[in-house]
Amino acid sequence: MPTINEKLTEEIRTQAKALLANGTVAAVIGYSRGSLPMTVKPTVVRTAEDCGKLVWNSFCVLNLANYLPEVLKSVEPPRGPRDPKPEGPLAKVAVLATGCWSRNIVVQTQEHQVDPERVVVMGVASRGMVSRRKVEEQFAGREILTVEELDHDLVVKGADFEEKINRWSLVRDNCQTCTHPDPVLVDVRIGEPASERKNPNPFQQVDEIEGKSSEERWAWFTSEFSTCIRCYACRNACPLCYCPTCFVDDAKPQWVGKSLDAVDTGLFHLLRAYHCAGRCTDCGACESVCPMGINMRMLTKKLNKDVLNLYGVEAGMQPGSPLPLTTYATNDPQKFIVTEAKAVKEGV
Amino acid sequence: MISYLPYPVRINEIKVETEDGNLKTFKLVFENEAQRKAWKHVPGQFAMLSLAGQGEIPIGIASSPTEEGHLLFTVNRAGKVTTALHQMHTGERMGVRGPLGNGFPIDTDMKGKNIVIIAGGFAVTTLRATLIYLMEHRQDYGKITFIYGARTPGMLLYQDELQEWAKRDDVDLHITVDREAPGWDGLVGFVPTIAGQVAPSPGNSVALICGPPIMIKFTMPPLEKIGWTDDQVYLSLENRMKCGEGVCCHCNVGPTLVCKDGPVFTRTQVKKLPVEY
Amino acid sequence: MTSETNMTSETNETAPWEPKIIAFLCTWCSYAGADLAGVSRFQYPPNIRIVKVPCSGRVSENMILSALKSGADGILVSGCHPGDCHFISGNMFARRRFPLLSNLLEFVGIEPGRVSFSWVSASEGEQFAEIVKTVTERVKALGPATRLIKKIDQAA
Amino acid sequence: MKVFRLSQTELDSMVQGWSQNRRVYRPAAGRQQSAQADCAPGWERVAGSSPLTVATGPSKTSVKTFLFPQPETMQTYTLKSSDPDKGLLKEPEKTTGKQIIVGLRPCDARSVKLNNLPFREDPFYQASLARTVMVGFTCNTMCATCFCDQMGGSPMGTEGLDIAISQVDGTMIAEVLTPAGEELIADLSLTPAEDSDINALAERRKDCPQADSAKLDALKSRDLNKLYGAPVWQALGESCINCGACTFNCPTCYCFDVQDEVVRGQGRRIRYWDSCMFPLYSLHTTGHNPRGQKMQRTRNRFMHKLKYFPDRYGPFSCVGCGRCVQDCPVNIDIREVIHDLLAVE
Repeated sequence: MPTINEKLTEEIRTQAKALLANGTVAAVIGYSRGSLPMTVKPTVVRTAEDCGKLVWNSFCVLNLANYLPEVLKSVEPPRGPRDPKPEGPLAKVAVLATGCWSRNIVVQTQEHQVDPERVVVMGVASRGMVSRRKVEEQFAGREILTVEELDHDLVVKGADFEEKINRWSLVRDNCQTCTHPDPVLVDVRIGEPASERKNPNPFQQVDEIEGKSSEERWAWFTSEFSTCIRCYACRNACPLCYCPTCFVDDAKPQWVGKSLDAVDTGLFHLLRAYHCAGRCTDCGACESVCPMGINMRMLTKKLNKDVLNLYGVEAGMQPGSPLPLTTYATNDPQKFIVTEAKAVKEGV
Repeated sequence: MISYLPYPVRINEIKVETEDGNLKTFKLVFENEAQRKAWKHVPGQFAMLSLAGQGEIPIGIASSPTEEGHLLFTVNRAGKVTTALHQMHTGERMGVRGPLGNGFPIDTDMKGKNIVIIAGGFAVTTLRATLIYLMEHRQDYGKITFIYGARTPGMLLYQDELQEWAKRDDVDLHITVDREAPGWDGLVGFVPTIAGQVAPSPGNSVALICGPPIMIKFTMPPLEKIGWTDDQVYLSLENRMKCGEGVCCHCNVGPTLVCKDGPVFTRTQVKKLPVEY
Repeated sequence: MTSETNMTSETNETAPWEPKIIAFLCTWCSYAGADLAGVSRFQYPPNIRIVKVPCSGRVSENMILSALKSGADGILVSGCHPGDCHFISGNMFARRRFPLLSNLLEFVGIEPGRVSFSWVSASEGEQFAEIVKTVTERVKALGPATRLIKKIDQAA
Repeated sequence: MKVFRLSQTELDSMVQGWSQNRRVYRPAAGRQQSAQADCAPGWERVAGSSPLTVATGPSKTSVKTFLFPQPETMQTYTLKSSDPDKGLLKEPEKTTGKQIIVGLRPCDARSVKLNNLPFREDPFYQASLARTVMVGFTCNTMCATCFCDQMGGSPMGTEGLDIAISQVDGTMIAEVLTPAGEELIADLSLTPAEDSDINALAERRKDCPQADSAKLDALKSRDLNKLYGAPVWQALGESCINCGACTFNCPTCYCFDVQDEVVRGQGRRIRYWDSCMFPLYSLHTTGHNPRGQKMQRTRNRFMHKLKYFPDRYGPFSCVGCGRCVQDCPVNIDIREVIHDLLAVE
């Protein structure tokens, strides 16, 4: 009896093969098997024969939308920076997408990074991706040699142990609190659609931090980001980060110092998160790729909460409408504005 | 042991070289007499110009070792440090670290040979140093041909000196500009074209070529046509650099470090490298 | 812009602490408002250092954080009233962005009141003076800024 | 060479003794929630009396942070106009006093030797090296990501260490290998190892995977341009996201950038880790970038480790610690890259 993931893998291979074989797309962005337990390699498949490489499992934590603009470019005929756009339709690219990844494709479309006409979304409903870090923490000090995935459990094996653990308990925090597991765009459906998840409070972790005093929050912030090594994996894994020159690389003026200074590191994370405001889909790629295990997602999650509360928008959920920070309403809240009337009233 | 500490120098004189004001020559004098005496460089080497609070930049040394007592650097305003440098005044302090790199083979491969110098744009700086050195040691070298082109007459560097050199009969000088310009009665045409017309035969000769990549690319065919080989042609590469001492790896072109193994390479050497410059 | 060198310690170290507040003022309204406050002799605390910007929409998070990093005790961003923007809607976009930034800063432990925003028109000299008083009092109550300020260590 | 027998208690009290008047660092246990203020991420300063144990495999972050600190002050200066020394760069105050690194693995110790090749004339690295004493633990087991034996090291290797501590059948055997190591134990009364201990250690060393680089050494003789043009780079470059997780956790990546920092009139010039994965690394001021494409940067890193560095200095610039394999967000595995390159004719 094949597992859910085996069935999905088979379906992905069949569909990808068909798309490539009949010339609908020139490339498929998916995952292939990794060299270590709990890893997968993002892979671009360009021939029907190579589709057998594609896999699907609970460790597909990187957001494939990240690769989309570049792969789209790679299937265009080569041209210089000043050459005109070639005539006629350009080749298409298929990409696997779960709920959050598809929302990122929507954001990329809204920001004109991706031409939606050229994208074939192979929609997979996400069952929640497993956090490799959570699994490793369960087996602290013991080396994990294989992890086998069943429908609802993981079988973790080492040199001298074998344990079966419930899968959901190891699913990433962002997936556990996710309410939109099903893709918002689907051109080719893989597996069954999932219904919206009810979550009484997706922002619980944020609320907990907000409940602290200013001193406690500062202590949390400085401690959480103190292990950062400035490798920028969080930035580079993010499908929202595509600026040709990142603000950390600006020299005139230089906004952020580049060494391991606590303030510079803090500023980097604050600014990176802020640049994702109104655009972040909480896909969790940043947190999953961090080699030091920093929970930088708390910052973007906080911004997501504010954007939802202030402007009623969740990124990527309304393909037709503009992004929340590229538009405005005449009656936007402005309680934060200092007025002289307030000065008199507060009498500070 | 490497020292990353720049020598303190003062700006003695600033000369605006070109009509667009983007190129200035800085005459630097050492604050410390012992350091001045210890400084020895060969034409083609570079140094790190250091501005406290801004950073360091690798710039070719425009003065010849024979011009004692000061160093000259002609700097194009482009990035953070060069912009700050262009805003400095005479008398202000800065730093120089070097000399760095290998320089042209003035004592080895060039000795006793005919020298052809081909320069385009502001890449002429280290070649100015070379020409002055050669003229000071005139008897050690054969025929000297100096070909130098700029976009417009106003973009030619070292104009006073060019006039001086033109008066000499032991240097074959060819100055050209890209297009006809009012008041210009010299050569008109791109450097490769002029080089094809005036370059001597390759027998017992070496060529030093510095300029934009596109110029170098088009200068080679006319030279090859009259028999020049890659071994006879010296080029100067540039890449982003940080340490200048072959440690930090920024300037690598394949296994070669431009700052340490170069910046001067024969064309044969360059051709063996990946095109990462 | 706000280079780190700007906030040099030329001030007298022994004098009682007075906050330094960086005010990013839109040139069309708030800067003119500040001008009017001066011309009309409305007194306001001398703690603000004005940076003139073309529009409150031009003030980026980079500028605000750079100012904090360089040691500003407070920040005031002020632009035209909604509807009055010289560029039609610059301040409307700013109004969407600013609460997100100030909330985020509070979220990581920057004290509320360090970063303030206001609308001041060219005719509101008195109001400008009042707002500067409010903001200065607030920052004074918080004391010198200690968080997110870059310090460098001179040893290797 | 002196060889001693140690119990856990003796080891603990020895390390605590050192920490009384010297800075002693050890790998942080488990995932570090918060880095210590005076210590690089992934490491902690030994204080108090917690027993010294080190998890299997290399530490989370490499030992290079102690020899090639991130950042390192190169010069200091003032920009205050009132100061006659305005703009004059000066050598920074030298850090003095020994630092003792306890619990590093043979791979990391070997990386210190390898980095010493490009840094042999570097005053800062040499100064750090001179004041660092390394007390390493050899490995009884190799992790699935370890491949030190293939890169010319060995899990029981001692190269680069001052004291090597090995676990043999429940006892610890300390080999004191250098004068710096001897200085550390000079005032201690330790139990000399029995001949049987020494034999058991030699036996263990003989049985463990040996440095065997014959297969990989074949790479060194391959033509540079053929490797450069190998088909493997295209796919690798496509999946690489060009972050610096590999380079910053790599013990043998040693590139640095130099920058000036000024705060309130006081300035310093620092060097800090850079990564050839970043576009800024090779960007010219003109806007031209010799390695403008992602693939070119990915290629440069592997070519540097496996071809450019050996061409220049001899050995590969890799010790097989496996950190990049573990930390790569997209599972680029250097062992697979080597495998693919060996297939290039």
